[in-house]
Amino acid sequence: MPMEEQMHSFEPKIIAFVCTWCTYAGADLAGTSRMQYPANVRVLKFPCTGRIDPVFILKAFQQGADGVLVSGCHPGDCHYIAGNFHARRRFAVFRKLLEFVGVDLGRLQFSWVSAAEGGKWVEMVTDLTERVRGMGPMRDFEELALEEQWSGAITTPELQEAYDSI
Amino acid sequence: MTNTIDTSIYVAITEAIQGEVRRILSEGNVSAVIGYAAARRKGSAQPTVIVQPDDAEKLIFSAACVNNLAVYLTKAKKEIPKTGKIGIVVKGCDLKALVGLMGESQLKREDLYLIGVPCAGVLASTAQPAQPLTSDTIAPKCRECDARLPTGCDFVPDQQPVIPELERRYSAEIARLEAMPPAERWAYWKEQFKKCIKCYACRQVCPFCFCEQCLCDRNKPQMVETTPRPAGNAAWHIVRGMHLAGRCAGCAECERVCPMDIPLNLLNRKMAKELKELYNYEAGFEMQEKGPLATYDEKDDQSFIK
Amino acid sequence: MSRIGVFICHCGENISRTVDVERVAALVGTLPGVAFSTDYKYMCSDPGQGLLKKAIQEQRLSHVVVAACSPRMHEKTFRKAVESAGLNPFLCEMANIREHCSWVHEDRDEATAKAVEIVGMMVERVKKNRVLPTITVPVTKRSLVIGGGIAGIQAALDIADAGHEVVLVEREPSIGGHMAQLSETFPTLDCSQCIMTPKMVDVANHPKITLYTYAEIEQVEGYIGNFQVTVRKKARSVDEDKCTGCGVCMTKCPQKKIPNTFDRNLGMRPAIYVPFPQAVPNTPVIDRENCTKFKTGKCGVCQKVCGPGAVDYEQEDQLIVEPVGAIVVATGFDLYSIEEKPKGSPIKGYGEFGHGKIPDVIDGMTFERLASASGPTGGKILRPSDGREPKQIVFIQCVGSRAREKGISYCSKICCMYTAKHTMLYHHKVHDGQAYVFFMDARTPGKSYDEFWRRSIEEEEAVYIRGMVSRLYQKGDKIVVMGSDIAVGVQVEIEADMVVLATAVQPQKGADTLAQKLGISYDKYHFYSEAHAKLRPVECATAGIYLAGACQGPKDIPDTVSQASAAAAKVMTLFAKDKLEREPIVARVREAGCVGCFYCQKVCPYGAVEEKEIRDRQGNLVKVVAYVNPGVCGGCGTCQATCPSKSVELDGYTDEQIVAMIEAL
Amino acid sequence: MQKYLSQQNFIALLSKLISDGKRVVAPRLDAGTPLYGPLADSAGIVLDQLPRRSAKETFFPVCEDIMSYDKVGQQVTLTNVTPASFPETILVGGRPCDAAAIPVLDAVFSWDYKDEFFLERRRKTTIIGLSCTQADDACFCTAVGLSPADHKGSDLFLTPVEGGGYACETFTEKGEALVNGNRDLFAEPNGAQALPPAEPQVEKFDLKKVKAWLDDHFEDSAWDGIAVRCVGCGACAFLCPACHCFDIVDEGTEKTGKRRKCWDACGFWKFTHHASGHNPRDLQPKRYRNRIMHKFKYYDDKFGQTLCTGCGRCIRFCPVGIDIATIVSEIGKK
Repeated sequence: MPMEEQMHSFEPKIIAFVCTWCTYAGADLAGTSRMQYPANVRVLKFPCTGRIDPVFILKAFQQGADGVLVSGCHPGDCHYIAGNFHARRRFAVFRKLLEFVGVDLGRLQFSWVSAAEGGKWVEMVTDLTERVRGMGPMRDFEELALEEQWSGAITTPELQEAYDSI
Repeated sequence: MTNTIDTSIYVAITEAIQGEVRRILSEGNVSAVIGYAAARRKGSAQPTVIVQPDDAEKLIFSAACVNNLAVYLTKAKKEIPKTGKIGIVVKGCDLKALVGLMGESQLKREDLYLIGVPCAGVLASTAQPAQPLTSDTIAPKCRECDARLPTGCDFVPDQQPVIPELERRYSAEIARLEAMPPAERWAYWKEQFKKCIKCYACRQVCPFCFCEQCLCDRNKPQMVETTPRPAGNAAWHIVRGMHLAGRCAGCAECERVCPMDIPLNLLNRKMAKELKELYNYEAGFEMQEKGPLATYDEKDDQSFIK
Repeated sequence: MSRIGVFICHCGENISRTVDVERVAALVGTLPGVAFSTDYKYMCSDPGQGLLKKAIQEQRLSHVVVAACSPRMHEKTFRKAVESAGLNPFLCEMANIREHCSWVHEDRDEATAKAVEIVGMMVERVKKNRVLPTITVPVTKRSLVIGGGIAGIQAALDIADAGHEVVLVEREPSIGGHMAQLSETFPTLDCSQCIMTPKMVDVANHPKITLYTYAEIEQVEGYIGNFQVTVRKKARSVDEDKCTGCGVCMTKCPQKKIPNTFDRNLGMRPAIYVPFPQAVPNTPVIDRENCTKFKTGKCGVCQKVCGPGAVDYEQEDQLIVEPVGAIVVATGFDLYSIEEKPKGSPIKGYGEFGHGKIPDVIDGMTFERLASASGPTGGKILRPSDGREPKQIVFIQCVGSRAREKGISYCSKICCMYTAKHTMLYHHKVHDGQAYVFFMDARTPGKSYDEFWRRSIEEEEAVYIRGMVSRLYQKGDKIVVMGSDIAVGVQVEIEADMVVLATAVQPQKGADTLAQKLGISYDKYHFYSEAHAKLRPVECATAGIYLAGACQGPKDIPDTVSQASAAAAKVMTLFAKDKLEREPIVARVREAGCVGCFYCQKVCPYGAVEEKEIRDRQGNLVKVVAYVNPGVCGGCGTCQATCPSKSVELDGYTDEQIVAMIEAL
Repeated sequence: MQKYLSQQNFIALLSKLISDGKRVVAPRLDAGTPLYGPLADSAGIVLDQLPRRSAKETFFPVCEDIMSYDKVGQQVTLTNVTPASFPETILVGGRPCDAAAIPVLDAVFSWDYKDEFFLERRRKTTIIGLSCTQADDACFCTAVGLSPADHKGSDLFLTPVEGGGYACETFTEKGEALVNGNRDLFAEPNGAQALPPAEPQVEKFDLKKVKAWLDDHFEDSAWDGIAVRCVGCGACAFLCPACHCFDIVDEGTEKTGKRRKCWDACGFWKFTHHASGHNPRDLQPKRYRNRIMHKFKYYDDKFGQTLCTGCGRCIRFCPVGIDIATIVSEIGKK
């Protein structure tokens, strides 16, 4: 398949980590308002962005996410007073770390989407989906997961084929 | 050009340490002292714990005294009894870790007797213990040291280290990596992380890895793959980098002990650089009740958030 | 091995129109651990819930996933159903395939595939759900009401009449709020003061009500049933216990040139004052900013003339801590000002209406003061500029409201009715005058409302012009109002003596700051958010905090009073129990792994983390670990994300549950 | 059989083996670190440094899959890894201390349970050993009864000679087959003098006395002094040519995953951590004691061999300078 066509037919997997009070509610509002957006996003609900561990983002990429969206309440709106402020620092630092090990930050989006911003939710999901579609599949972690220490690698073509087909 | 670094003060420092330790042990000020002693290999030194005043003469300080002894005070190390006041020999870089540990409720200043060492630098992990300290054999962390004279200690030998200006390798290497496109950086780290065998020497020598049960040893759920495969290795080092962000003060023990030569301190220095830029925070200078990731400012940068 | 039951709801056609629910049920049925999978038209209906309960018992289900609408809608419903079938409610999860799937996607295949994944994710999650026991906490049967307008007064009286103590906090020196400023009220035109003042007096005399006026909320700690509220009682400079309310101080005060804000700055008041004659409490307050004694140190007249010696210049702000179990927020509204663009506000403003520049362009509240018998003109409608009676008066509706381009897109709800009332009051007082009203639509739903509005046109001869005013300007002593009558399609120009703007209703200034203290959410205009727009309109999402009146959204008096009574009823429901069951979504410390770094304590927004000593059998201290007080924990989970060894876990959102979801992808 | 292999032909031999589709494992630089690994190109071989990890991973990988599982519907499919698929391998440049460890490991992997993964790799691998001409003060092969010129474990052994090239000697059929299959590259011995072997400085241990003391001193206060500084990492065990503990870990998701076998180390706190929460080796000296006991007593008890070949890696790379040579030598003097 030509590269371009491949890009076009590629359906990115987007994982969204959202807080229940603002962004989840915002996504609900997008639903109640019957707004339309790409079906690529899977939403994981947290009580608060403060609960979102950076490891989850890493894990999402390892599990094949092509893009990750982290979204919560606007500053000052946190249902838990300050969870989003803590999250803001945590992610400001974590994204720098990911960037430094070579993860393209185009795949990782942070946003504040309030319960009233159904439209913004749609915009965030659509933008990230389209951007990641343009960037192509996230191969870094997938390829890494297939790599073995040389001594443990099984190199015969038959086995490789068997593994590939799994 | 190779410049020899003057370590002649280490002789006087050794004598001063011996004298002070003999005094505090015999006067009963402390129950034990953690310091360095000479070992079998030529020029080598190793950590030691002494409790008898007469053993004070075993203590030395030389360019081979590379360890950060603070690790022996953490909860992860149960072997050294934590009863009574404990004396410890610290370089400036080691002291920063102690300061951090105090801020994290792991140590109390009043339980410690700090013997500070004016330090002209120690040997790099690539050097043999018998090699003289030069601009080539000096540890990379010493090239950018800003704490040659430890402050706030109970005892510091009256010596002044003299050190030539040396090229700052971490800063240069971070800048080199930052200038790469992401894919190239990824390739660089992949090659490094692939070598990792999960011996956890980095974790075990780290003063801040004081958790009794490491997140990365957990299997319910398995947050990080525990096997020493490239995927699990990368995840481990990323998670560790995040956990040390805002805490690591750069003793570089992880990098020194890595038998696979993975430049681990680069990750930590990069994080330190970011924390300085984002929150004007530097670990280890003064005891802080809350590290940069345990607090926030309503006006924190959020330019990365839409 | 889990025996999970999955129930896919059609939601009538809301889900099944775009999602092939039968296919989802079939595919999900093959997932490891799923023992039963079915679809049904309305899962939330009685038969739907019956189906769920029957399946739990007959199929011996261990966990349940209901794929339907948002958990924000029906999680409680299904958890309750699951509980009644004998399972722990927290073994039930909802998969949102309506708001997050069928309503936002059109392609049936895509939506179906997504629904399968969403349900699959929740199946993996629910496997890791643990039985969570309900947590009970004691209830302090005292209530705090914030705001002493009609909403706060009504709520306070209702709760106090039920026998519970109430602490009522009002920012101004007197209770009464905006209603005390009104002349007459629609749709019956009874005098506002006449119906309001008895209630104010009731509050003052009620044995169960503690009233703090000239006071603000400093800090709120705790949680439902157990709040600790710190009230800042500002220095009044007058001892309330000693003051008899004789008023001599006010008459003798040499400084009498302070604009009277209660009268919308139409009259003047002294530096020691009560906002209005019927004020409750009838204790004056010294306006320290304008008092000569406080400004220069010289004067002290009021102290000298005060018989009981109540004037106290040394008085300081007092901080009073009140333990309460519930909070009613009734902070009311403010009026949109077109004079200037408020700082930091998204509102653009109306420069063209000349409010603040042309003295005879006034807002509706100012008109109320002019029309009020106790107002600055004794109830005569007179122009602020020259005191003449206006013979031609123009009312402009929707100033600020329903104007997206100006920043406020909502309808202020009360203006149509009060403008109709204003035309009547005007016509009753200025018999030869003519009132014109520029309006967009007339919105008059409500008992006897439309009849009232019609009366203003049909009996009181107000001329209603459908259209907006484009410009107005001063011409001699007249104000030329230019607008269009879109009904007939002509330009209209009226030379008016006075213009009254029906400015929009907005939340009180500082509503956001108070919300942050309370930990409640608010919308982009800073109106407070109710937990559910339809089904929980008086409760905040934060348990134990209730809303009454216009702080939640524009409301007229009958609606405000209804909501206040509803909020009071909610408080009484809460107080009907001695102990409260709370959702067990709280953090728990795994002591074996805790190293006592207390990062959790540093980040906890609730101060729920305490230190706990672990001792061996001989009593030797082994270590000090963190302990989370389940009563205080708010359940945000920030502690867990921060804990380096993950030794603190938030029940209901454990790492295992989340990782299972990620791995299901 | 004795032969001479010129330096040029040595490289040619490697190239030929590689082009024949054999896996040629030899020391080379991996991101700057000398490690054994498959050579892509014969020019990549690095013989002047002791590889950081031992050669054991050729037979006993750092981590390997042993099985995979897949769940589809209610069906679980298990797929075994077939050792038959392991490639034929030539291990080149194995140091005497590394090569000698392989027969030691044979004992444990073919004892009551035949570890098919180890044994199949072993069967398919030919070891070309290389004599050492340099040693540092951490080397102590001579102290455990080996030598820098010891051919133990090698199928074919190379000794560098004056004037370049290697004197070759075969010790097994595999070694002979290798020479016979590449006859044109091997010449008859040219009589050149072998380069002098390295001379490790550690005095020979009295292994009998060491064992005798260990037999009686499971409980002894000396252990505290020996290992109080140990920080509990696995560097020594992982670099060791003879340490062979492994863990079996399942990694994956609910739907698919692998069962993996990977290196483990008795220095880890988790190594003996019971499900109950109890840990019989609760403190580091107890864990370090196990390391010494296993090497110099238990393995001897069971297989009559010492589980140490004196490579010195654990001394060089111990983060806290623990020196097994000193410890064992002191035990021998007790």
